[in-house]
Amino acid sequence: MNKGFATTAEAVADILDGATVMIGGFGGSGAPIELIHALIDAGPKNLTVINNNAGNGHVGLAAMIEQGMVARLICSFPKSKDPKAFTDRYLAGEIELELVPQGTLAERIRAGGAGIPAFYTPTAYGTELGENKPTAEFDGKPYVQERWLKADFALVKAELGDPYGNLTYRLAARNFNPLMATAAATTIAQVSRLVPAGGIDPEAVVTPGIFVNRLVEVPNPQQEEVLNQAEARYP
Amino acid sequence: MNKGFATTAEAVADILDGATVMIGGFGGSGAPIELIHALIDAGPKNLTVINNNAGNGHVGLAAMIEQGMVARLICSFPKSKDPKAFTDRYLAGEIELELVPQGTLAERIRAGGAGIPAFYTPTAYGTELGENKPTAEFDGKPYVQERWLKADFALVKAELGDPYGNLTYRLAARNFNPLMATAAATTIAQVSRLVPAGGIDPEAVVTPGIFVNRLVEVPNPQQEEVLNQAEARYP
Amino acid sequence: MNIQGQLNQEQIAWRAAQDIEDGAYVNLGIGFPEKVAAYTIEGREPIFHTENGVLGFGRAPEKGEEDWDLINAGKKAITLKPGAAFFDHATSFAMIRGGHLDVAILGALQVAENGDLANWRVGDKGVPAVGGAMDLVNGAKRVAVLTDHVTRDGKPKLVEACSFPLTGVGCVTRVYTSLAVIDVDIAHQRFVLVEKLPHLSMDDLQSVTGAKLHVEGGVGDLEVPELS
Amino acid sequence: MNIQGQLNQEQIAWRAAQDIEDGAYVNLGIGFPEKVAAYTIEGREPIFHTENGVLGFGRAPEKGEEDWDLINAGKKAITLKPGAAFFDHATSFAMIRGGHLDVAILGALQVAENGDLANWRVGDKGVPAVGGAMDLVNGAKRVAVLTDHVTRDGKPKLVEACSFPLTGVGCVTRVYTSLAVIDVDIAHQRFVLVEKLPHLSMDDLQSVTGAKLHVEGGVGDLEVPELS
Repeated sequence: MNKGFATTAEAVADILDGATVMIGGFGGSGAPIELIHALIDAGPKNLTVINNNAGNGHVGLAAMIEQGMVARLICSFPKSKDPKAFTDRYLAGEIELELVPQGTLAERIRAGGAGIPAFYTPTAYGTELGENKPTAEFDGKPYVQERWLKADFALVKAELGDPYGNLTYRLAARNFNPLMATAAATTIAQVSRLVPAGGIDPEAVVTPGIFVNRLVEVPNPQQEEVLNQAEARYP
Repeated sequence: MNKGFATTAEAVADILDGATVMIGGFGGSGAPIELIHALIDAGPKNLTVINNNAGNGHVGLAAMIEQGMVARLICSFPKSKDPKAFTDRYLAGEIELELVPQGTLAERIRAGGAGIPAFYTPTAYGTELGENKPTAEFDGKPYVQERWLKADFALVKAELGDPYGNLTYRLAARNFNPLMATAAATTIAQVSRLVPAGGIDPEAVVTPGIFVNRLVEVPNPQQEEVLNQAEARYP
Repeated sequence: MNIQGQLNQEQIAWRAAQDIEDGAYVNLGIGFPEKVAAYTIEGREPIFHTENGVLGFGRAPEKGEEDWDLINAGKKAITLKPGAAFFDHATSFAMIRGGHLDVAILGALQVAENGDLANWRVGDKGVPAVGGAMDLVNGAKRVAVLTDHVTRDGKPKLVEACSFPLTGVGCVTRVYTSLAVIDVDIAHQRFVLVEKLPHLSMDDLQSVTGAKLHVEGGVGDLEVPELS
Repeated sequence: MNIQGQLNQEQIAWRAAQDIEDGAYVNLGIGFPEKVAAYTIEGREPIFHTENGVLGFGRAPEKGEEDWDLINAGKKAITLKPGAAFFDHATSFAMIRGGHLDVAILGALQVAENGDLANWRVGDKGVPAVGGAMDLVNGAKRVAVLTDHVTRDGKPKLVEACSFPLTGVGCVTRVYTSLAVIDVDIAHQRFVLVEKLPHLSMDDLQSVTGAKLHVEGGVGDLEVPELS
């Protein structure tokens, strides 16, 4: 068993026009910058992207948006220090936005990975984000029905990976990454260090390899926040 | 912050008649034997117990059942090598059984902990375990609606614990323990080793302390399987 | 109305901090509510939760010492205290939605006397963003709001009914403002005044409040140290 | 009917093992299906999953070397292979229900030509127990059954409609029996014969099968080594 790919370019080569792509991370923490930049090089268009945010500055997801690759974004918080890439296109009507409360976004992705087609949550009941959704009462309290989210691909950033696809994450870079890894037909992980089988304590595995299809080692990965402080642009 | 209790007896002292109690473990793996035996000493009656099984031999959950403490059991597999304790009472009509498919049991407990009052699963659709439950179709496929499970108390077995209630588990003894820890009003954990704050790597925590109310250190805990091989009985 | 001696944000945060119990699990909203942590009462140890998967974080690191994989929901760098834990987003919102958090403290555009909160969107213009606010108001055991008592142009923020889009219905239980501490009696849909600035008359306070202030028993003095 | 040369359980398990791809994620039911692991084809490396939260386990330990915290769903002691992982029960069934398992192999009381499976309960008597079977049959990409072709008293186990309580509807895609390998064409609700013991006539096989066996293209010889 070896899920390793030699380059980020090879790992994302079959993400084509119209694909739905989950991208891990919360802001820059846990954002798989190198996979995103490889996807920008490949250049598919008309993508639906699922991410908590909408990018910051001119690298990573913001750069994908600037390149006109994203037709639709599903996220909870499309604002950042420098949200110009998204804001301009959104206000120009060039990108569609589905705004989802953060916990509902997380749970919908988890449901997609766990084979739960729908669930009920109190979140957004009585608000405009709960409008036009089925509601139900349980034990006298009203809830909104929410549907699972799945994707064709997930791009995630992990710390350690082994050839079986087992992953660990660094600090708070965990966030959406383990959820998205479960909810895509093909999950592609960039790992800071690829270790041999047995190199991760089975008790320390956060994402079991069954959820991961491809791995690329990216030592010393770039950090979106640091790139933005340096006013970096991609490409 | 110190959630530590000196003895198992003190930790379970307020579990009273009629309480709903989740008990972790899968068979003997991860079964909190010392907490269960302390509960037998305390002797509350008319309990509803949620566990994957129904005990084995004459220790642990089987002993609780023999003592007549359990009025109702919610489980997936009430059979074992020596299931006499449960079988006799069940066939005599002295104990009520709610049989739940194992994955649905796990998900209902997780839902209880996560504030999800109901969800849909394909499991049990078209079978007698899906009868009399609401059904719905999503994307052309039929599903059964299942409700969350919550408890007054959860008894769990962990490996390491710190004063904040953070827990790790040993090998496959994890199973239902982390789920049940989230779904009870009061979660009581027996830990093989209580370490100081900072003694568990924050990345290695499996159950964050917010889910745990009480901790008791039980070094070298007993293993149900080993007790049964020795034909042990409790009390 | 020109009100003298209104509390500033630091002082409002200080007052909110007085109500946080030892050992409470607390989520502080981005921005203004984050200030509450700095005023934790000596001897109490609340545990701070952030949506992006950290329990038990502490102060911001020194400049230059930031690790950008270790941030809070406001994307600011943080540090850890002993006993901290990391977890994924689904687990983080299981803590919120599942009722495990003791207190969530948020900012507000408007709070209504029935406990409704509007704090995520002013109107139809611009880019909407909601984050975790809608989950927090439906999940935490106690939902408190920090806010100036009126808007910059003098309009009441405590109202009979929210005119801005709602974040949640019947969820806010206490409001800490620049003039008063006010409980929301959700069952009876009314504001109950708990404390007010001592020099402020009931009439003056009522005149800048958009719904009736009820009094039950006495009204305390809102006394806060000088802070800036 | 007295059938000569029926396959024993080891041989049925051997045949099922031939269809397991390299790298497949596989869950083997308690008991008989567990035998499949021993016949893994040289050079292939399936990864075995067990409901109680282990991926990548290997053979049973030597007697006396058991660690009873390290067991499979049948509560038997196991060992780990390099690259193994532990996880909780919700994650374990997310793998199952979420369609991440490639193959689930189970035993059967009855399999119907529409793919229905009955394998958890004979009637209303005794203590019912279901375990993870209902989740497995609704989740794995491929659900295969290992079974004797007929019951001990000679009744067909492959039937037009199950008379025992169902485990799942329209879920079984292949059946490995002591006489044949049979696909279930769920869309058209029919059994399609893939292989049969070479010495067995179609009529003989049909006579011990409770629903019509269809043939599409050719029927292969079910050839299995001597095993016991």
